[in-house]
Amino acid sequence: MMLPPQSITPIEVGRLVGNVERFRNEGYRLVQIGCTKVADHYEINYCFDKDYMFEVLRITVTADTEVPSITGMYWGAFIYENEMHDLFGIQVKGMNIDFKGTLIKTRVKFPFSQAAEKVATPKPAPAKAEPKKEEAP
Amino acid sequence: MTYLAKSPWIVHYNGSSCNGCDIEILAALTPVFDVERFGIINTGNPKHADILLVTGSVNSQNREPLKNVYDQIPDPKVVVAIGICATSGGIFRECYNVYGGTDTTIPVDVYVPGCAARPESIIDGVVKALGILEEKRKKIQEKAGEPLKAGGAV
Amino acid sequence: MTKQIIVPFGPQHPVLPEPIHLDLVLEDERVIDAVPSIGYIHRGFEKLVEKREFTEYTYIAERTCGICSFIHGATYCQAIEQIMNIEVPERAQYLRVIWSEYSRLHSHLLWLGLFADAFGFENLFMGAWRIRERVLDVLEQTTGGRVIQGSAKIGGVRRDISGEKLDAMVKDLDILDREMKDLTTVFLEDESVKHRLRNVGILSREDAYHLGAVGPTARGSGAAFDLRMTGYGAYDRLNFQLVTDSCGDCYSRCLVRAKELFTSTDLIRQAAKKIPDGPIDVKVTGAPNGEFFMRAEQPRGELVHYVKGNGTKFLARSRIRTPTLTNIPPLVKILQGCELADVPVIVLSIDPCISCTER
Amino acid sequence: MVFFEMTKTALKSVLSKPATILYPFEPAKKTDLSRGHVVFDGSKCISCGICMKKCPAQAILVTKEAKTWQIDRFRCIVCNSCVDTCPAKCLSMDTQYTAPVSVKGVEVFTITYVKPVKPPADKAGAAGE
Repeated sequence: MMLPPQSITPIEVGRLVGNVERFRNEGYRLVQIGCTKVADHYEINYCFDKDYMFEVLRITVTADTEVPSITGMYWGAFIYENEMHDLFGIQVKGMNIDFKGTLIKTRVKFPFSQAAEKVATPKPAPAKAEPKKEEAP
Repeated sequence: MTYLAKSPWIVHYNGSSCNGCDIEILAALTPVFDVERFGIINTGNPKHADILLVTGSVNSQNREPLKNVYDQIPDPKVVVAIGICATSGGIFRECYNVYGGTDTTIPVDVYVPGCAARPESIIDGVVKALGILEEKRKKIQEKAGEPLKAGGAV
Repeated sequence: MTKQIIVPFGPQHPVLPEPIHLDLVLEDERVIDAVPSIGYIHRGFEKLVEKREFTEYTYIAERTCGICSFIHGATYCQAIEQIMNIEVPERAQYLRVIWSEYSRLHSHLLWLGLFADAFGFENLFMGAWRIRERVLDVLEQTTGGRVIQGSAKIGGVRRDISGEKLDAMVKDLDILDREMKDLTTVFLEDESVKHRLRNVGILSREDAYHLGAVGPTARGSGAAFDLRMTGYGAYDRLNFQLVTDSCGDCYSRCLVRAKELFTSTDLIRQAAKKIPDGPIDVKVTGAPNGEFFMRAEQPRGELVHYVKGNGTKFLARSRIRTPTLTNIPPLVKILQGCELADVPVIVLSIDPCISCTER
Repeated sequence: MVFFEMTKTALKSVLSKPATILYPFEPAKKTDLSRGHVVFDGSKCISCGICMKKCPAQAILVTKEAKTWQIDRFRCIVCNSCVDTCPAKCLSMDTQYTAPVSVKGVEVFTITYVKPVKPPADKAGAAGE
């Protein structure tokens, strides 16, 4: 069965808080906040759900944009916002619980905003260990 | 029924495992596999343990805790790496946060492959570890110049 | 004013099956605040989409979690199928339902056992895990793997279940039902268990809904939503009732999970009856171009697999929002005001799966 | 009633077979589908390298020149991907799991397949992927 296509509403960063407030007032629950790096900017998706109606708000920001926190409306959003900060380096302003980059400690700082090559641990040579046993079939 | 002369106690450390091997270790403790019939007890305290079971790969966060747990186990001690992630880093080897298998951090005595390692496999690994534990115990006693006692206190 | 002290709880703690760290702010025996810190299991494998082709990423998606492995795999596959417009054969959809429900049985029984262990009822723990082996046997007989099933595949499933095997499975379900009935009776009716769980860790419906609680954690507070109701896969052709309870304490969450066991066996019976003959997979060609948020119901609640493809064999992004991640804020709220001795039980009552959470 | 229930449970436990499998004195639980380890048949392998490409754990290394097929059992996640994709059907899944060891190593097998003179067309096509 194919599910209905999902609509994604792109909005400006400045209108984010107002839109989220509208969702909150209409009784939507926050499903998730997720970030994606596309070329040199970031897409942040805010997903809401009410009675299985799925809505997505999308803001597009650059690395140095400060994103307003929505923890005022959804207290639980801090977990996603901290995660976004730790993995992508997005600055979120006004979180209710700010871990200051210690929620997820990673070996590389902001791993998801780096190019694949830089993050990659050196690729181990494919199994070059001394052959332990030689078996003829 | 007794199968072994000694009752080795194990301590389980969860590295960055996917839970698959962890629940198989727990499954080995429960009725169907029941390793307690060997006198094996899963203890939470490393100072009580003889065998350290490690599941999951080592990442930047759990490297120090793992070393810490290892250091606290009294000699002689044996480390068993359970599952592919613990033996070599497995499918997550190339992730940015993963250092690799357990042997990148602490010496490993037995490698148990499998994804997830089966409870039977884990029992095999622990039994193998017991042999190594006994050898290590003998070595320590010889070094200390004590006469060897069969079944003496470890 | 009483002096406040901070007690670190975890990551390696005898009662915790998995590393989660909580800083508990205490006033005497009462918890005033809890600050979670995660990341002990963070591997960062979402980044692996840049190195593995999207077909092989299925195996990695499956290894997000060893408890609900099949559902992770199947949900990821469904996300790709939605983007690529692949119509999955009917039989495969039913098989996915069957395996998903077996995974749910396996997960809930596992959780009941661990929960019993957390409140100190060792016998019940062993009992639950003995019954669970029955479920694992079926999973192994049909997929080849005990905990990592590995039978999901983009475009269908990798293995078929024969007619005789299905009949045998349905017959086996009766024994399973009987054993689970005995087990859950203890959980739900034993006085000492009730004493331990009633009125502990109360989460109101309002809080549950707006803090983002999902799955049994939300349903135990009366927030009735279950993604299976949206009818993905073959769920729209099967009948089932939502299990909810309105109290919102640990007992309610336990009750919801205990009753869901029987919903699952019922769903398997229905699926086994209705399953049509036919192929189990379709050939997949090309690469995904587009994005989709696939939502599915995991034993712990709503799971979101977001996949963004760019028309190449390598995906642009895969994001996995697991139920435990979104259950953490409600957990923090529940912990505020509870007693220190209840912390292990409360933490377990949301069924935390840390390896999912941290990916 | 409670007493009656208890007696029932006790009787059931006494009369039923123990749940425990006395492994290693009894054989391990296994099914026909159990994924244990990958078995390689060198007489059928056409050195196409598809298994190497499709292995999500990069455990397999096929060298055409040296005519060897090697697998690192300590990387292999026994996912069955190579068995499913092998065009020459030279790989199969055995139900016996790999035994624990103290020293890690890779297993090297020799490819003994000789390309038949006739009919060459379809084999070459499969190898070219």
